[in-house]
Amino acid sequence: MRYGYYPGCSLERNASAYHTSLMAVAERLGVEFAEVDDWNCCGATEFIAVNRLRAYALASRNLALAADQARSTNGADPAQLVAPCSACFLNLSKVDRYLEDSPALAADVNAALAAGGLHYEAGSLRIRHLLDVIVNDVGYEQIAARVNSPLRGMRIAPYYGCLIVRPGFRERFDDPEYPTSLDKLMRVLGAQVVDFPLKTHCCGGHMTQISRDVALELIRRLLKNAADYQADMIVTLCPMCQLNLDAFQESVNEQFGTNYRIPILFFTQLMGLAFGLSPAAVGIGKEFIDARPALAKIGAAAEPAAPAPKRKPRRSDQGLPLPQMPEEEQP
Amino acid sequence: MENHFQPIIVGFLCNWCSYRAADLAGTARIHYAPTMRPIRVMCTARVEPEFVLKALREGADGVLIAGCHPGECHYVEGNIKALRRFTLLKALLRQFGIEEARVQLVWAAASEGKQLAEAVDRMTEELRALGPLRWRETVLGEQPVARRMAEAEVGG
Amino acid sequence: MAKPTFAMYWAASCGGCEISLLNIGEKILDVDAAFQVVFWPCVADFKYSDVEGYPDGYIDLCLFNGAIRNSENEELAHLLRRKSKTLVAFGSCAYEGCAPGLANLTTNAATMRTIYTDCLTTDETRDRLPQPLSMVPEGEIRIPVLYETVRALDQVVPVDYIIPGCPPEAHQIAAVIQAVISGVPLPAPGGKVIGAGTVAVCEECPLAKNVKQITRFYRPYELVPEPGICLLEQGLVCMGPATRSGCGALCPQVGMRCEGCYGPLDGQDQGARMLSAIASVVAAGGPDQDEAEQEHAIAAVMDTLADPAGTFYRFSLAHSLLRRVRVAEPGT
Amino acid sequence: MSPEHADRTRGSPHGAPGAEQEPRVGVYVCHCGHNIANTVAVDEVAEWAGGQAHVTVARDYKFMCSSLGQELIEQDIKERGLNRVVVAACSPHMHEKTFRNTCQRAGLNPFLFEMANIRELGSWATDDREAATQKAKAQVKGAVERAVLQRPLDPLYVDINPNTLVVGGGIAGLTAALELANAGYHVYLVERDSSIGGHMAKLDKTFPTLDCAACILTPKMVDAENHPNITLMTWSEVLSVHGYVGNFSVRVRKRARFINEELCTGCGTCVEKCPVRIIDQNFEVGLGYRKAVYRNFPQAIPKYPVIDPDNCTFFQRGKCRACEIVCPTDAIDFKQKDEIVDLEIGNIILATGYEQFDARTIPQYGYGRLANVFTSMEFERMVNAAGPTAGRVVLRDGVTAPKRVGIIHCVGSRDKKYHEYCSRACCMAALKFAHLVHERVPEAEVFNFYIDIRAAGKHYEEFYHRVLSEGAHLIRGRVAEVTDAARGPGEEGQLIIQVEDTLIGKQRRIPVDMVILMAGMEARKDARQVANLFGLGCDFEGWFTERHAKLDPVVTMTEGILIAGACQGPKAIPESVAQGSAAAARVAGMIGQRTMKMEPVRASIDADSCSGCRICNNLCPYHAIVYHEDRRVSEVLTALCQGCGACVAACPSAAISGAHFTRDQVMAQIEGILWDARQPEVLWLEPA
Amino acid sequence: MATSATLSRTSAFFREVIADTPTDPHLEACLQCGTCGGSCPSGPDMDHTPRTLFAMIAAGMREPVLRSNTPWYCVSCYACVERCPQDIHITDVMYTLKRLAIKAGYASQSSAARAPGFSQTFIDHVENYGRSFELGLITRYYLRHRPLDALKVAPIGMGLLKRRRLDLSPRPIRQLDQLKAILERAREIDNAKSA
Repeated sequence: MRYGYYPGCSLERNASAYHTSLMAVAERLGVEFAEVDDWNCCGATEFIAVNRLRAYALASRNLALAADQARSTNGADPAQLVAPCSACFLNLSKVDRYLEDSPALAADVNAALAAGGLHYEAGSLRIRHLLDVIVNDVGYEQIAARVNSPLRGMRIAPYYGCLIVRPGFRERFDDPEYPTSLDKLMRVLGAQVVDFPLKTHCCGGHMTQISRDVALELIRRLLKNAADYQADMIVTLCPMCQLNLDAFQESVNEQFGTNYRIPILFFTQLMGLAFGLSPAAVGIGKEFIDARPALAKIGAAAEPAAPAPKRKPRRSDQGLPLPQMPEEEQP
Repeated sequence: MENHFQPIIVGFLCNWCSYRAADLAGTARIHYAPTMRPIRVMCTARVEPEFVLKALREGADGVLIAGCHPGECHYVEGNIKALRRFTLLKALLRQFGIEEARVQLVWAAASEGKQLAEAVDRMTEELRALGPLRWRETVLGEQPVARRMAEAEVGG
Repeated sequence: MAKPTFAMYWAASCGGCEISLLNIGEKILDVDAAFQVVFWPCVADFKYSDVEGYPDGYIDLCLFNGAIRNSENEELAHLLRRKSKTLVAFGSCAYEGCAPGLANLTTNAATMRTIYTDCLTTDETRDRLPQPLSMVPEGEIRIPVLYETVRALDQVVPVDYIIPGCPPEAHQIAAVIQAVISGVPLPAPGGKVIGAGTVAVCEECPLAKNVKQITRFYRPYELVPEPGICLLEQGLVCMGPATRSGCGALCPQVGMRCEGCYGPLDGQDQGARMLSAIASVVAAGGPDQDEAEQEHAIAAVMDTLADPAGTFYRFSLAHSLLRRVRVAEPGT
Repeated sequence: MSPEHADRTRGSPHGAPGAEQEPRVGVYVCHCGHNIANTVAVDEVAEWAGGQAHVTVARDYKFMCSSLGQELIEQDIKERGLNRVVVAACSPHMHEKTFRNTCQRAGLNPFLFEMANIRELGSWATDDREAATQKAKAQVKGAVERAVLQRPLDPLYVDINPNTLVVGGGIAGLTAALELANAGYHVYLVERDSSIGGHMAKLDKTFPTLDCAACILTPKMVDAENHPNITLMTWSEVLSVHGYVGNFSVRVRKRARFINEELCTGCGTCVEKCPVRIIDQNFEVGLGYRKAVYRNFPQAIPKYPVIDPDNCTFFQRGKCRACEIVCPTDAIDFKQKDEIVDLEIGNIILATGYEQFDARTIPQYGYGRLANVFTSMEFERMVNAAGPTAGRVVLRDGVTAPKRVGIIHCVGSRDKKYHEYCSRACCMAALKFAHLVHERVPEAEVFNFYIDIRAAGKHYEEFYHRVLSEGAHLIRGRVAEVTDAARGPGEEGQLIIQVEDTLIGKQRRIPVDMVILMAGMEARKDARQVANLFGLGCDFEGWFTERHAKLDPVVTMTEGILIAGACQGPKAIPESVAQGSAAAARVAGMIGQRTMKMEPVRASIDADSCSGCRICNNLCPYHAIVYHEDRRVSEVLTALCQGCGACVAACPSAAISGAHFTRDQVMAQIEGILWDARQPEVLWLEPA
Repeated sequence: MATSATLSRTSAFFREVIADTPTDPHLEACLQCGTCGGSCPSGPDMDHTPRTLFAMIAAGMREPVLRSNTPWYCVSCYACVERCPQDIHITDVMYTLKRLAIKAGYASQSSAARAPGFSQTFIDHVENYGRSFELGLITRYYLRHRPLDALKVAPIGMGLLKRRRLDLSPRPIRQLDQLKAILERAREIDNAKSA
């Protein structure tokens, strides 16, 4: 399998662990990610706030480059472009969709692109998030087959954040309110997954820079909830989520007088570990909250089952039946 | 072609949905291009492909067939029968060099006066862009040699 | 009393009609006995100037076969109309264009290209397109002008009767000739079809017919049909239902679909009628599907019907509602 | 030599009105006050029409539909010998009947009349006077050309069978059945479930009067069971419907109950002794249990239980037979088979009801994940004294009474992602719930979260005020999410409802311990199949389509098929009852006429032209086309035909003709409306 | 759907917002149900909930809307868009309001005045290098806009540097000229439109 790869600014540096682990895992899975040559920033959430057309042109340059390069390498049709960063994924797919919806916008954007000798035909790329490719193209079975050091004993809170299944500018690969693909992936890796209620809530995004108080409260909620569920770590798939939860955890503790020490790792890092790669090979050590104590639990004797949350009713003869869910699945 | 070319569309409207939609558009005073000349049929399934060909040959620039939405046909699935015929007719018209926009099948429920009006407007614009069809003149208009020679002599 | 005069002419056609007339067997002798042949270029040497020399209405019965493809066909149509009391469009070409009429699916330029330029067996080094005017030692030679649109005879001159078929069946010709000879009054002239049925071919077809549910179409080479069962039900585009009877349904009986050579029933457009009929019995796009799925399912079945125009209008294109295709090239 | 000579596409041997009568057409162009005259040059159209072929007289008049206008036509028919009439005015749906009657009064067959709609489709749709006038002329010309080829038609009459089929034994169907039965007509009441009563039988109280649902419903159920004019067929389904108004043949499957109804006394011992206990997803909507042999509820009608073979130990594993052993009358019959019953019916009333929206579809409300989130129907069962908790309001543990209850309105309704419509009954049901919580758990606090309170109904608003005065909290805001993720100490162990209180304009988090989701109504999953079975239409949401939303709400486009209750759209009990009665009255009226006049717009097959190709055979949705194997021709049974014309258009040899919409009539109309666009045929008939 | 006929009945400000949003945001369909405000992670910190803002737009209250901090507190999480029963493109409307606020000069006066500065700093870096340069972004943004808060953020910056998660110098793209030409052309097209 071969995909166009748009790493985005974060993966170059602050989320380099994501990139490193992804590349290591991809090699094991036999997936090829060909980086788009000379890509530029997607615009994040900032650019569009100031200049609409320039924001669309900025993102479209990447699409035009990716489409051209895919053509020249005789790729699949439509060529697939993978973004591991949720914000990049959203921006690129949103621009692609809006260009298709609005021919006027597309004309303007292409007029701007023409100044750089580029052109982009909306819809000529299929823009995918990395998680989508991993769980749907590679598939759980393939992954399960590579697991040789299962993450037994780990309690993981799977954290999707906002932009991966929301708002679904192109096809959706998971439920926007209650996604489960990362949960399932972590179970395949052998971990114990908690039913993390805030799995799609916001990490605060750029609010860490704009309104620290707002951001720290948002981060606190996530950490508290993960701690309430006795999660050993939070697994994420977005550099922004990782940065906010990891780098600002100490600030949260200061602000609220708490003492959370919940490591935040990328899902690719855990895949690497489960595939038997060394911690260094998957970029462990770059995180602010040291993951090693938590990782030491791997393979430890299975913890006694956590006491059921108090609010869940005990089953008794008096109890009323619970509603049945369509596809109740347990590993 | 000038933009003020006023195309003529023959509209086959089903009695139960689309004719009522057209009635509703009028009652709601929704203004749309006065290009569609209506023919009421009980159901789009009554529309014979020959009607369409006949209209095109007799000078229409386009033909609009409008019926109930799938699943809402008064006659259960007359509209799907129309769709089946229309699909094959489209392939035939393509071979005849008649642009897709000239013959259209649309669904308009009795409540969708606006949608029907929009369909007429949209089609009118599309036909304007395509220009007149004038089948007899432009397609069948070849003169016999004898007459051509005679005219050439008169003309000089 | 002098014998009635007889003429037969061969315009744009294959010549099969002439043979079919001879194919009536020993009855041809009756023709010879009953008629005085005054013009029949296929059989005897008559010149056009001979015909021009006849007084108007001199020919009692003129069988005209072939479509009007060029200026020579056109001139002869007018000439023979003038000289004939009864003009019969004989065979599918004169009646409705037939195979020559399929030229209306394209342009003369394209036809010429195919024949003289793109043809593999042609010497490509020389441009061998026919020239309207050539100079030879004996003088100049003009060839007739090819028309863009092939026409049926009745689109050029009024026709008294039509004998359909490609070619007309011998027994039908014989019956008409017999009627003329024996003086049985014919119906009032005016483009009436004689020598054929008034119902569709299915009437004569012995194959077992059932309700139809077509899920895909087959071209004849793609399917060996189940014997004894209606070919249409098996997905072969048998034109029988939309075609005039009279032939005895010979083709379907031997597993070959009816191609429609007897033309449409009175007042119909054969292609459009068949299209409507056949599309109606396509079993796709059920009510359980949503709109897009329905459209898709229907389109998928229709896609299996290759070349609808050529299939439905194989014989009747030149006489159909639209008659010919529209081409983008200006001036054609 | 006519230009049409070379064009045989229009001619049809049956086309022309015949030599017996030269067409004499009268054209009448209506001003409709200013409605038409302001946009269309009415006088110009009339004058022009007067000069057209076949037109004997053309006039314009202020109001053609007025009695003076109609008299004008009558007079012309009599005095000028008109044999065709064209009125250019409003929509035929408005006045076609009027003018047909006018013609009839003057002795002209009403089908020799044609209408050109130059108002709705003309003057009202544009303000371009020139174009509107041109279009009006074209419509008039089309109408004239068509009228010339019209033929007199006689109406058809069919007999009405007085028996009626009612499908669905909910409150709407029950009401319809009882009304007809009381009027002296026989009714077959078919119900899919094992008991009649429908959704209403599950309810405890009904708003706004707080009547006990069972107290008002069960007497009706008993009436239906005992009524000599009602044949009750529960545990039964309609398999097929053939025929037409007044004369339907319906096939019904009575599923095997495995109980001999002749012997069963309804004592209930079998139910008691059955060892299998499963969750009842049907009547108890998953909140309670039932046995493998069961009745929905103790007062179920009929009283006989049914055995559910999917869960019965005997059917699954071949042993047990506990019920058979204990039955005092040997009524258990494991060998019983489904029974097929054929009925002859005159009219059919569909009252197949609704389904509740599946609240699991909206994950952020937590139903199915968070134990103490309930659906409204679950709560109905909970507060019902005969329900799983005997009427106690408790959490999922079955013992704890909630202290704080949140009721979320508009779940699945008023949302483009699910159902755009308002489900109509839930606001009042939610207020009723607030009242009932207060009644059963006096110390509990109730929060209703709503977008708008829709209390339009008799005594509804008053009930709303009453619930307010009882201390219910009403928070205007559509709930964003229900979560168990506590943010801080005040929220631990609770369900938190997060919402914008739009009256304050602030986000609020309200901890509760029970949440009730007011799941809306939706069309039954199989509504579309049912609609196809009975030959009626559904809208996009699956609700059955009535003939007219305001003026004909219980009649469908298919003659003889009526609808009542929530199968037509969301409804509470009073509207369902009203519709049941209305449908019954319509049917009674029809039966009273004994025969019925039908439009003669029907197809017919010319046997001489039919080649027996059988293309048309399966095209008729009403099974009106039969094939005669002996003569090898097909035939349209006129009474079954509804006149759609699908077969007419399909017939490859044009042997089928559709009365009043014949091929030559439509072809002539096409030529007429294109009169100004037709280019001359290039004729080669004479050499230049 | 906002047709020209519906639009003509709306406030001038409403039309301005629609015109500046890339695809039809369906703003006229707002039911005022509050799902957006309820779902918003930073809802408690906004001076008006999005719902309130939509009512104000409909009422033509241009200045108070453009002065509101609401758009600047939008974290672009799309929770409201996902849940809106009327399919309103709320996030896009927030972007539009940010742009209009900057244009109108109100942005720097809102209670979220830091946000426009952050956006502008980010954009400057992207325009100069083609990619985001986090160290430069943070230092310049804090020094220029929030000198007093710089201390608070310093430990995180140091932490990132220590873990080699920050670059000391930007990594410009290769064809920077091409990007600049594209952005310049986009600016011209935009200016020509608003002129």
